[in-house]
Amino acid sequence: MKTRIYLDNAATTKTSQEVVDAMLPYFTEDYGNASSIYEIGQRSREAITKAREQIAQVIGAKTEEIYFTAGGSEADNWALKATFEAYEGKGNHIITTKIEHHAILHTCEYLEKKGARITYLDVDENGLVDLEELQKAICPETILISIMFANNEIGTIEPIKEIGMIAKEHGVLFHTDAVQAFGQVPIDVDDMNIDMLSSSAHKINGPKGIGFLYIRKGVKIRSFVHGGAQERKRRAGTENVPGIVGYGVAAKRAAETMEERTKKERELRDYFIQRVLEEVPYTKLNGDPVKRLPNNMNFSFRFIEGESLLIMLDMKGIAGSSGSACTSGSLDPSHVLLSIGLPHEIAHGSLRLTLGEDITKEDLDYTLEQIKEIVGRLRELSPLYED
Amino acid sequence: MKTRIYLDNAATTKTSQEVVDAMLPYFTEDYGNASSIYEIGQRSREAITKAREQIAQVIGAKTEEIYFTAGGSEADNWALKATFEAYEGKGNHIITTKIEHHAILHTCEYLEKKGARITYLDVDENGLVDLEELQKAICPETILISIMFANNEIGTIEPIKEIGMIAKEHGVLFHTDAVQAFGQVPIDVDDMNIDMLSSSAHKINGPKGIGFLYIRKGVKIRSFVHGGAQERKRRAGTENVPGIVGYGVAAKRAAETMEERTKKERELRDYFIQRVLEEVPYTKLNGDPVKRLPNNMNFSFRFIEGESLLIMLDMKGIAGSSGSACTSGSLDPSHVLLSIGLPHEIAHGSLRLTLGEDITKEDLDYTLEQIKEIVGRLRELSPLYED
Amino acid sequence: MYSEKVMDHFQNPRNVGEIENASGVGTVGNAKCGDIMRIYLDIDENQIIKDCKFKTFGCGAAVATSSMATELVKGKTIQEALQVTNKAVMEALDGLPPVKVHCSLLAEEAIHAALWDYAEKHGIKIEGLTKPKSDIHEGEEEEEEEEY
Amino acid sequence: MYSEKVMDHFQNPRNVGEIENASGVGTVGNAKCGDIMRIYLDIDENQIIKDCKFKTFGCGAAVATSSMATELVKGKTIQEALQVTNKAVMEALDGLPPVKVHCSLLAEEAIHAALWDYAEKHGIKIEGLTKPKSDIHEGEEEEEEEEY
Ligand SMILES: Cc1ncc(COP(=O)(O)O)c(C=O)c1O
Ligand SMILES: Cc1ncc(COP(=O)(O)O)c(C=O)c1O
Ligand code: FES
Ligand code: FES
Repeated sequence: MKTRIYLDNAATTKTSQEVVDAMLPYFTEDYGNASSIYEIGQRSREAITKAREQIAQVIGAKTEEIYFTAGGSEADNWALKATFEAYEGKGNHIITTKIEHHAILHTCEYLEKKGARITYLDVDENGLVDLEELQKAICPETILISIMFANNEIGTIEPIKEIGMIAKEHGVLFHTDAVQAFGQVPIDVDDMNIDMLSSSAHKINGPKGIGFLYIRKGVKIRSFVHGGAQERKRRAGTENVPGIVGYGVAAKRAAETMEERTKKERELRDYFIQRVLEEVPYTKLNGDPVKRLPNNMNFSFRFIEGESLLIMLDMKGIAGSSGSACTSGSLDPSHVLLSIGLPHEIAHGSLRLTLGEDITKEDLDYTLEQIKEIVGRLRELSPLYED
Repeated sequence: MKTRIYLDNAATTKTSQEVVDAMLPYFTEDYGNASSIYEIGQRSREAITKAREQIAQVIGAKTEEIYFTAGGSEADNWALKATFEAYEGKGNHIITTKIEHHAILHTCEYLEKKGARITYLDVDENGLVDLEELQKAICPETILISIMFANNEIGTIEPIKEIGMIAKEHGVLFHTDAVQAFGQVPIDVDDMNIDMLSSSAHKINGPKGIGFLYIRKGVKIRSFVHGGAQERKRRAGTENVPGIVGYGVAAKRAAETMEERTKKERELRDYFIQRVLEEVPYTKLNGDPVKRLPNNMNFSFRFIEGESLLIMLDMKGIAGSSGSACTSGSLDPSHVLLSIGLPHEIAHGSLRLTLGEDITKEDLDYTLEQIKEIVGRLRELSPLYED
Repeated sequence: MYSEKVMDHFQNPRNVGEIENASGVGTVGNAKCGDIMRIYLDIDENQIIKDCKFKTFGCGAAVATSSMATELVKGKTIQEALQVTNKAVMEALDGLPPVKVHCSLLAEEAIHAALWDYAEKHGIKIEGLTKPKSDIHEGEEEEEEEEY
Repeated sequence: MYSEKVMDHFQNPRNVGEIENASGVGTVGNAKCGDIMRIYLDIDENQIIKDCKFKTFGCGAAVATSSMATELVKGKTIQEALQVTNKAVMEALDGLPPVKVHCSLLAEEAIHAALWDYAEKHGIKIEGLTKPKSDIHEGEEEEEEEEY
């Protein structure tokens, strides 16, 4: 069965037709290398500059502070690894949280092998970091605080402005993984004292394989990919012009529609959350009920396991995702759900549904009916249920 | 004036319509995340597997030895940096050449700061490495030989099979930057004893922003981008599904048309080279006349400077490139042309023209007429000419 | 990702449920993925498995292998049932993805556990049956050939 | 990348050529980019520049700045010509890309070199003119604000 209701927009989104249309000429007409001097190359360069402007505007950055990468993971890797190298004179201590994306956590593990000392902050049962704990963790060797803007699993939005203020007071760089937040919540890098910020186009109806790292002017971060002089010599490689153009359009679109779109999403989200909690017994909402991405809904259904739920939903044409081990290639349950205190077997029975711009109330009503039936069936199967 | 004759296919190529058509469904229909369990995600996964097979076939590799990256530069960086880390127990010595792409050379400079010892082999006046010099350079600490398959400026094809044999005899890993060679000359990683190989889709009428690193099974190279479990845990980041699909189709196409296409290109190339050398005085062909990429032509016109030539060609609708300083963001003349022994001012007056599949004899005849006129005009302007 | 047979057994699992006063009950779990499988056996005086039921908290593969395993042991003698290895279950399901091999081991071990329970209750010894681990957690994943 | 004025002066450079028995000739080069510029001045007894020609081996900006610089000094007194700085040339051309600023410096220095040559030949001293470097190679690029 074809997917009819796509509720996994935190994993990736449909590239909007407008974005694809904007990209197309750069494949077969204006395909010149943007580093070239001739006219067809200059058209590529202009297109890149325009996209950079479109993106910079969304977060209140200067155009030349936006560095394109191949996605959010590369941006995260770059921010951490290159900061660690550039500031080794100052210290080796990095502060992050236990609920970061693997692009941050695995990079931190890698840096630990290279001599970094990492503090992984705890979060509370809603997924929020404790600002006092953060304060206490800072020491003279601290070179970087990297805390995600919003969590990809449970949707919790961290107190970024407050974190930025603390970082600034202590003269420590502040990086935020905004892959889930960019285009969903207002961001202002100056107001929030953000020094570096990662983002990825495919989360906001842009193309896959393109992202950016915002680097505030003055931050002495080295390049991550060495080679040609692209991206002000900081990130080598022939520019992915169609991808960049698509990203620019997607960013502009996301910013322009943000208010209206997220208002609608918040309403749908809260409507659905309320009905699920009321109509499906033994169910818990994960993440903060208020400080929450407008499109994120994450539930734990006790006694059942996530993958089974996902497959059955898929058979009904509904695409969702799970903190369940089985979907990620690893068998460990979601580190995020464990970090907010869920026991293993409850973490396993979780379901993340994330709204996209096309989702209607009817879609959610249908989804709820399916969930009710499937959860019922799976509980019948479960040896834990009657216990 | 719109570019009518695009002769810079070594810089980048037009994405062929067939490739774009293959990519399109993965933007707006099968846009699922390939790591997802549901049906729309599985379709992405299948598409990726198919592309991996298409590519593996071209170089005689196993499917699971192909790791997608964001392009040739990332592949080069990965091969060098991660090998250096993984084999530090064995040694710190890397052998490369003076004519590598900056993605290799600047990475080597970076590694030197990290404690690597790099031998940069000289090349002869045609750009060929000396196998005996290579032999002599190998020492017990040598962990990697990285020599490009074919040079991007002068088109010289290195004796890869012989280099592979030497590497194997000495138990040293062999990486080759095949960004210019992939799809242009036959490659067989087993026959040639290649352990790692870099490539980039946009050089063979595929999309920009996607490349791969071939890593032979058993090579203990670490990941470069840490995070999710994509690419067998070796390269994190949501897969660029349309890019990967486009790459697969482009690779398949390049392999299928290789014989016929390169035969035609070789004829055109040799026809044009001969006419230029005969009809434009004080002109020199750079690179090996025979061991040469089928689509590469590189000339030095004495007494004139490359950028001026390029701009004037552009005004006539012809896109070429130059080893000249001015085009690259750096002012230094091409390290490749200097390495084959050209004096500075001659290196400055060079022009690279690289054929694409649409170029006809008529295009080249027109180009020749323009070159003759422009070179004449610029020599009139030159204080060096009458000297 | 799953074969048609797996999907069939997952969607329409056979032998779901419990057996009251079962001759043997076995529960095993995998600490790593957190999944749990329980198998009930009804064994007659000729040591033939008359009935077999299961309850599973686990992934699609876990449900399907439970279902298939119960089908495979029903009507068999205890000795025959011992031959129902995870390989046999996987084959009967037309294979499983590598990361899901452990799920089929869960099924094998659950049957063994149920048989062990039966043997203990009846004070007998089943040849070739050793005390099953209640926790299946190692050695069952396909090894990644390299370290990263 | 270049303004329309630059392109105009590049495509139709003014004052190309040599002046036989010129009052002063100046040749300067940039070691880094390898470009060379030579300016010929014809200066009358009132120290007015009657004519000015150039030859340039260099990029588009080098040709255009040579052309514009010769236009700007023609008809001027020596003292006025000294005021034709690279900034003035750039402004007259509606600007240059940052990486091309040094090309305009080449033009300024070539004029200074020709004036110096004139002064030497005529045994006079031009106020405000110091011996120009024949090699323009440092300090002229826009500094990158950070190290990478
Ligand atoms: C020989 C060679 N290596 C590496 C690269 C880098 O490839 P990309 O620009 O796709 O990163 C190129 C082309 O730019 C090249 O010609
Ligand atoms: C919070 C967060 N960070 C980083 C990433 C990585 O982004 P990408 O997959 O585009 O590399 C993701 C999504 O996968 C994410 O949700
Ligand atoms: S039973 Fe553990 S993943 Fe299937
Ligand atoms: S004169 Fe040197 S680049 Fe223009």
